[in-house]
Parts: sequence; structure tokens; C-alpha cells
Amino acid sequence: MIFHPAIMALLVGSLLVTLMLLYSSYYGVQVIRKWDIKSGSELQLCLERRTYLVSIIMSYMLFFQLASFYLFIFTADAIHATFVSAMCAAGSLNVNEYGYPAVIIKMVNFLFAGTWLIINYADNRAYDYPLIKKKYLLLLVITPLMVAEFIVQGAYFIGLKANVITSCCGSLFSTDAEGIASEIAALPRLPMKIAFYLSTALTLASGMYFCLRSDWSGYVFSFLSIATFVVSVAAMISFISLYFYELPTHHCPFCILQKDYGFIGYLLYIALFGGAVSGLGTGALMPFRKIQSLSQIVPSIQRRLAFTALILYFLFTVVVTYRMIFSDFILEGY
Amino acid sequence: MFARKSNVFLLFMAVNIFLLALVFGHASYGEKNALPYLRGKAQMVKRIGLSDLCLFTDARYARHPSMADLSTPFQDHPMSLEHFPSGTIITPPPHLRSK
Amino acid sequence: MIELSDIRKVFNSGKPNEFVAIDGITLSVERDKVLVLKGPSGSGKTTLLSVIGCMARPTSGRITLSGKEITSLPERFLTEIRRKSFGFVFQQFNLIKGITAMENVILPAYPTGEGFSVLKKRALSLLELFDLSERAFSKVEWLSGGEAQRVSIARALVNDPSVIIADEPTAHLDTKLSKDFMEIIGKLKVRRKTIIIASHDPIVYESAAVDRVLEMRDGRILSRATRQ
Amino acid sequence: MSRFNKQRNILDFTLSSLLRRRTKNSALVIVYTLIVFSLASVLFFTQAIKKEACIVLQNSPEIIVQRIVAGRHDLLPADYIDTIRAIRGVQSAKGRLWGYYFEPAAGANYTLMVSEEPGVEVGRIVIGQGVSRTIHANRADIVPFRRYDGSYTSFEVSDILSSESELVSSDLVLISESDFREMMGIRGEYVTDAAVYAKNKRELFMIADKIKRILPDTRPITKDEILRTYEAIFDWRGGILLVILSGAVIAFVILAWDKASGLSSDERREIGILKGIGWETSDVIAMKFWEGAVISLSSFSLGIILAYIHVFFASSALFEPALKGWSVLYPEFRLVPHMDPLQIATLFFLTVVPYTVSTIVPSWRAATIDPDTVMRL
Repeated sequence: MIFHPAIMALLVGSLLVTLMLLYSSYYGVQVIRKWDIKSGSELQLCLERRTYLVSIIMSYMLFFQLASFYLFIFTADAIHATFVSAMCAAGSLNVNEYGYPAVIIKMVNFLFAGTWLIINYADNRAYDYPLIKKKYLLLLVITPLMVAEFIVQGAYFIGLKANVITSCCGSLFSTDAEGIASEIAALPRLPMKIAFYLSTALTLASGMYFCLRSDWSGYVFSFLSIATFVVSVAAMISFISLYFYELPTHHCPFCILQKDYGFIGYLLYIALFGGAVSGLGTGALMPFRKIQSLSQIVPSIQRRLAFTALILYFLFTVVVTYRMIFSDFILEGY
Repeated sequence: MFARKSNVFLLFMAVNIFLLALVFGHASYGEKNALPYLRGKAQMVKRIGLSDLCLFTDARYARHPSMADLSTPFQDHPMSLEHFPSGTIITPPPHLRSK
Repeated sequence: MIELSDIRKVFNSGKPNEFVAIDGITLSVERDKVLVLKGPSGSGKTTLLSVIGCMARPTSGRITLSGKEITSLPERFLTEIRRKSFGFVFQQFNLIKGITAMENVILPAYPTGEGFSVLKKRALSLLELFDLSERAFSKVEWLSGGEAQRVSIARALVNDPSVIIADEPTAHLDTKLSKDFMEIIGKLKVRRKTIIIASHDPIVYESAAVDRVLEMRDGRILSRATRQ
Repeated sequence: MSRFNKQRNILDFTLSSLLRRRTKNSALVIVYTLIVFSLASVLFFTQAIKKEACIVLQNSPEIIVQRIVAGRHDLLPADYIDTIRAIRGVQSAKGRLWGYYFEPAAGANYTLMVSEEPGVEVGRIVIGQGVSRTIHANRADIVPFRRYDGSYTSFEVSDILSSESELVSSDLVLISESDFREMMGIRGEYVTDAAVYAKNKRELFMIADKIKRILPDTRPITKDEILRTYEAIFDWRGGILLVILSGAVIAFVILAWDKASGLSSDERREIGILKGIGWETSDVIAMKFWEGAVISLSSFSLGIILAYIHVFFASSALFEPALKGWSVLYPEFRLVPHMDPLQIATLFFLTVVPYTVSTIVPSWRAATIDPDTVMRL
């Protein structure tokens, strides 16, 4: 355990949010079991009020997830100096086996929280709350994930041991022979480039088609946008990062958030995350287009979401491509 | 007739944000400005061969945390809390904490 | 325009202190008329007003507003309907202290998202209607009882509702002010507002402006006295 | 546009409602600002020192070799240095002679260090600012020292180290080798420890490992370890202080919770009226959100700005008594300002997040007051 202030901040924050989610899933179970919109009973009125509370908690959670994702990466970067041969966040995350799982579970929770809020938004627009039980089932899925995040992140931080001066230095030097791999194994570049542009193009095409026709192609679009999200993250590591760092071997997807690169990473990741949440949300709403009270509402929400996703993915691609073309760095030379 | 309260507040926040930006600006300006004199200090460290900051001069073991050995703390007194602040604020040297 | 059928409202149901506030009321409120509910305190007038005004949901029974069933709407939607269709005048005036009369008047319109300057203009013209122009920017603590009453009527009108609901509006007014109040009600009636008043003040239910008086007791409607 | 207007309207009302309970809310803002201020001061201070240590100590000896005898460090025989010099990859190895000197009159501990700085020669010493301040010694003054055998000797102060370097040099007394040996009674074949430099920086660990193997009773300390130790010490320091201060944070959160949940009958009435006249639950929640945001944002930014002034303009005046403690020679230094988004984010998570969480449930409870309560008032 390293007593870095930011680590304590992350642990405290995630504990608080986890507790709030556990609290709201308690009411989630009640809603699933007892909800009856037709009734004017006091229990029903009480449950309806609880739904407001859960909505607030979830909106705060979404914000928290986003902020804590960045804080987590920042912290990993800030503590790299305490580990032998960790060069940046990528190296610190590799110090023990919980680092990268923590990053992934944070991303997943962010996507889920966003999807939940989209469903909630649609549901609150319909006078009979048709999705109420479904969204509370989803809440019961998110809560364990949040608990898992708390545990994995805690395990990562508790497992950190700074390589500081020891009185018997023999042990330290023997472990240092290999050091901690600070680089991330990168995928081959050319296939990744093809995959990245192909998936982005398909997503943009299907998104435009969906915006115009508003039919079952929403499923295709949603699936593609998630695929593009995954491919883009991989592409980030495989070749995009190289153009930003102008170094042939630096694959770290996190250093791009630093001041040295003009904080461009924020723009890229916000575009990517925003696109993924909107794309996922479009798909998540697809099955509910037939519900009578939602039939007027859902398509317009979906159109807006799909449009947002399109813009964000397009922005991401434009920034990346611009950098690839106008960077002085020539990758193929290496 | 009278200023809208929300405008007053937004103005207040704008001033705050401006001040924060000023703080950031001042910090990065100061950092840049301090580089030559930090380098001078670093040169001196090199010349004399120093290994530690001179932050805690109240006890011998607190003066050079990186040079301390297993027996340094408590050698002045078994209840060496007499050196209260540094004794609590800086750690016993890390190698004593890990086993 | 408002139809109530077999409305019941039970508080603390299932508990030893269960209390039936309204017990099977069927009623229809006509458009552009003044209706007075009269009866002793505890007779269920206030509860009935809050059910009619979409403030509370009945335990059972059905309500339709302009032909639309609103009984089982969640609070979120009910509030929107209430904001658009109803204006309320309360017994205690219930103005919010510390802010000006003008701000009090536009409070119900804040959530509609209209621009402040638009709202301000509307509030000032309403205050002018009630001869309160020069009091618009004084804090409500400094207003007299009659002025406060008129501010609260202006507030009820700011969203231009079709129905005004008033609960014991004259309880804290002297005879002259009560008569003034009924005069205002008469004016509102001319402006094609439906008005529902709960009161046991004879100045109110004997006033010429009233079209219909219903007497309530123990959560039921006793007699129907309709006037021309 | 209408959504923006709506939030602005609600903000308007929130502000006037906050102003109406001026004393209560300003007390809250003051306590909040104070919490942010103290946490931020600790954070800024430790991070700035850490940063400075990292830059300055970058130039400390690459490897320092100490001899350990019976678990404590001991004088290093000079022939060890020749052994070290013979190791492949070692560029240079030099004995360092240093030690502490307790000055009973001032009650201060000096660090005596042998050096070849200009001005240091037999009979003449160079002293740090802290020493100069403590014993009021200026250039050309004669300063007495006690020898190991109890007799006295004295040196002339030939120079005083610059005040900018106080953070590393405040308690130094630079002295010539022969004077040091004569005063401390250390024979010529011993030094305190050895500073080793490598030809290739990448081989430092290997060299340290070799030293440890050839001379098993030594302990080589590499520069990286010193830097990592400083990094860890200051993170730890900041962390521990935050843990101590967390008591204050918790007290504050309780206060916030209490303030938010213990709605006065006035506030209850007010929210009842709002709901009665057509505010929806989520509008009241938005109002409560703005209430929290107004309080948090103003306290947070004020606290940070004040802490910055405190640490970097006022030399952490409020910490000085605590840091100084029993030190007689407290260095007077001004830290190089340093701010990064991580610190701000950390502070945000340590103050705003707990505050916000503590107000969620109470504000929801306030917002779900029955709209028809207004009829029964």
C-alpha cells in the first residue's frame, strides 16, 4: 500500500459510490417485486419517490465514473517513479495483476451507468414507466460490478509496494534483472489500421442509415459502434499513440493525457467514450420501440443518440487522421 | 432594476475560475523561472555530494532519511517522541517498515 | 371539464390510525363556473381540493380532466398537468418570505423554462391588474394582509391556468377584504376561469358570483344546492 | 434554451433562498473552505517539496556505499574504495567524510561535511544560513568547536552558503579534511562512506550488486533508491496528514448531513409551497443540486486559492510551528510553485464527493415532501 493522497481519494470515492449503489439496489429489489403503477397505495407512492433517489444516485455515479477513470490513470502515472523501471502509467498498472482489470472494469461500469441513464431518460418520458422493472434489473447487474470495481481497485492499490531502499539490497537487485515491463504488447500496425478505418466507416454508414430510416438497423449500428470502441482502443495502443508521441516504441495509451501532448487525450477519450455510450444506448432502446407509450418517444431519442455517436466518432477519426497525415513522424520508416 | 442573483453568482464563479487559472499560470511561470536557480542548487548538491534535504534537523536520524540504518531511530532515547513532529511526520526509514 | 367518479382517499391504510378522508365522491365540475365546497373543518374539503387539483392521487376511483384520464399518472406528469391547468390560492397565502412580491408571482413559472424577462413582464402586468404595481419590488414581509392575498392570486394566475382552486381564501381577511376578494373572483369568472373554492364563510358561499354550492360532511357530499 | 433558462431560474431562487439563511450557510461555507484550505495546503506543500527534492537530488552521488557493522553504519576503511574503483564500469569512487556535531549552547545539530569548496581550508570553514542564523556568525567571525577529546578549537568563517540553497544546506558546516579528522578523531585510513559514479548509468544496479558481493559488509544505496524513497516519504507524509485531517473531513460531512437533513420548519414549508404551486420533485432536486454546487464550488475554489497563497506566498506560515518542532536550525525556504490537475482532482474527491454524497439522501427527502402538505399548513 502506498499512502498517496490520490489513492486515498480514489478509495474513499469508490467506497462511497458503492455504498450508495448498494442502498439503491435495496430499493431496486422492492421496485421489482412490488411495483404497480395503477395503484394509489402509499407503498406505490413511496416507491415512485424512491425512483427519483435512484436516478440522482445514478447520475452522480456516471459523473463519478468518468472523473475517477481519469484520476485513476493520473494516479498510476504519478506513482510510476516509485517503481523500478516503470516509465509511465502503463508501467505502474503492470506492477500487479489487478491494475489493468481495474481499468477495464472502470470502463465497463462507465458504459453501463451511461446506458442506464439513457434507459431511465426514455422511461421517465412515458406516463406509465414501462421500463421500470427492466431498468431496475439492470441496476442489480451494475451494483455487483461496482462492488467488483471497488475490490479490484483496492486490491491493486493495497498490492503496491514501493521499491525503496532496503537494508538487505540483495533481494532488490535480483528482482530488478527483468524489471517491470512498462510497454504494452502492441498489435501489428497495418491490420490494425485497416480494422480501425473499416469499423469506423461501417459504423458511420450504418449510423447514417439508421438516422434516416430508423428501423432494425439500430441493432447493427449499436453492435458496430461497440466494436469500433474496442477496435479504437486497440488502435490507440497499436499505432495512434505512436503518431502523437513521435516515438517508434512508445505505445502507452495514457501518456497522451499529459500536458506534453496538449491534453489532446481528453478530447480523444471523451469522444470515444461518449460515442460508445450513445451507440450502446441506441441499441439498448431498440427492443422498446414497440411499447405504445414509448413509440413516440424512443425513435427521437435514438436519432439524437445515434447522431451524437456519429459526430463523436467522426471527430475522433478526424483528429487521429489529421495527426497521422501532418505529423513529422514517419512510422513506416521503422 | 437590480442585478439578477444568478448573474452575480456566475460572475463570482467566473472570477474564481479566472483566479484559479491565474494560480496555474503563476505556478507554471514560477516553475520555469525557478529552473536556473534549482540548477544552481543541484550543482551544489553535486559538488558537495549531498544526499538529502535539510528539512528535519531536530534529530540525527531525521536529518538524512536515506542514509539511516536499522538502529538509528530511538538511539537518542527509547521514547524518542521528544522529537515529536518529525518523528511522526516522516516515516522511520522505509526499510524498517517493510519487515 | 373535471369528472370525479367514486373517489376515495385513505390515509395510513392498513394501520390502526387508518382514516378515510374522502369516501366515494362522484362529482363533475363545469367549465367557467364558480363552485363552492362548504362544510365544517375535517369534512374532507381540503383533501377533495387537493385530489381535484392533482396534488394528491386518490386511493381509488377515477378522475378525468377535459376527457383525459389522469388517475394513475405518476407525480412527474401530474405536476406538469397541474402547473398548466391549475392555479392555487391558499388559506395562509403561503408566500415565500425574503423575496419580492414580483419574484413570488413568477415562482410557479420557473420550471417552465421561460426567460426571466418575459416572466417579469407578465408578473408586472398581473400585479398592475391588482393595483400592486408600486409594491412589486418590496419584500412580501412588508405587505398588508389584503396585498398578500392579491399577490397570491396573481401568483395563481401566472401560468394562465384554466382552473383556480382556493382553500379557505377569506379565513384571514376582514369583511371588507373578503368582499374585495369575491369581487376579484367575479372578475376572474368573466375572464373565463373555472373556480373552485372551499370555504365555510357566508360572504363566500352567499356571494352573487357563485354558481353552485356543495355541502360536505365526513368525506361525503350532503346536498346539492345549485344557484343561477 | 428553455432548459438553460429553467436551470437559471432555479439557480436564481436557490441563491435567494441561500441568502435568506445567511448565517447558517456562511458558517457552512467557512468550514468547507477551511477544510479544503488545510487539505490543499498539505497537498501543495508536500508535492512541491517532493518535486524540488526530485530535481535537486538528481545530482546526488550515483551510489553511496556504507559499511554496516552489527547493523549500524560504521566508518568505511579507505582500502574498500580501491576495491570499488577496480570494479569494471566504475568511473570514480571517492570517500566522503561527514558527521554531526551537537552544539550545546544553541542546542542545534550541525552536519559537518568535508568539502573542497572555495573558502574551505585549514582553519577556515563555510557555514550554511541556518547555522549562521543560530549562532549569529558572520563572515570573518571565529567560531569555537569542541574536539572529540574535550578540548576546544576554533575556525574562522570564510563564507556563508547562499540563502537560495537553504533547503539542502541550512545546517551544513563545510570543513577541510585535516580539520575534520583532527576534530573528530578519525584516523586517516577511514572515511564515512563512499560516493561512486558509474561510466554507464544503466549499469548502476549491476555495479551496486557487485559491490555488495565483493564487500558483503557494505550497503550500496543508489540514487534512484534515494529518489524513490523521497517520492514515497512525501506521498506517505501527505497521506498520513490527510488521514489525520480526515477526522476533520468526517466531522464536516456530519455537519453537512445534519444541515441537509435537519430541514427547519421554515425550509420544509418553503419546499411544500414550491411543490404546491407546481414545482416537480426533480425541480426541487435541481434546486438542491444548485444549492450544493454553489456552496461546493465557492468553497472549493476559495480554499484552493487561499492554500496556494499560504504555501507559495506565505511560506506555509501555518505549518511552520508543526514542521519546525524541536529543530533549532529550521531552514527558511520558499518553495517553487507547483500545481497539477492531479492535485485538484484529488482534492475534489476528498472534499466535494463526500459532501455531495452526504447531501443526496437528505435533499431527495426534502424534494419528495407531499405537494398537498401546503394545503394543511
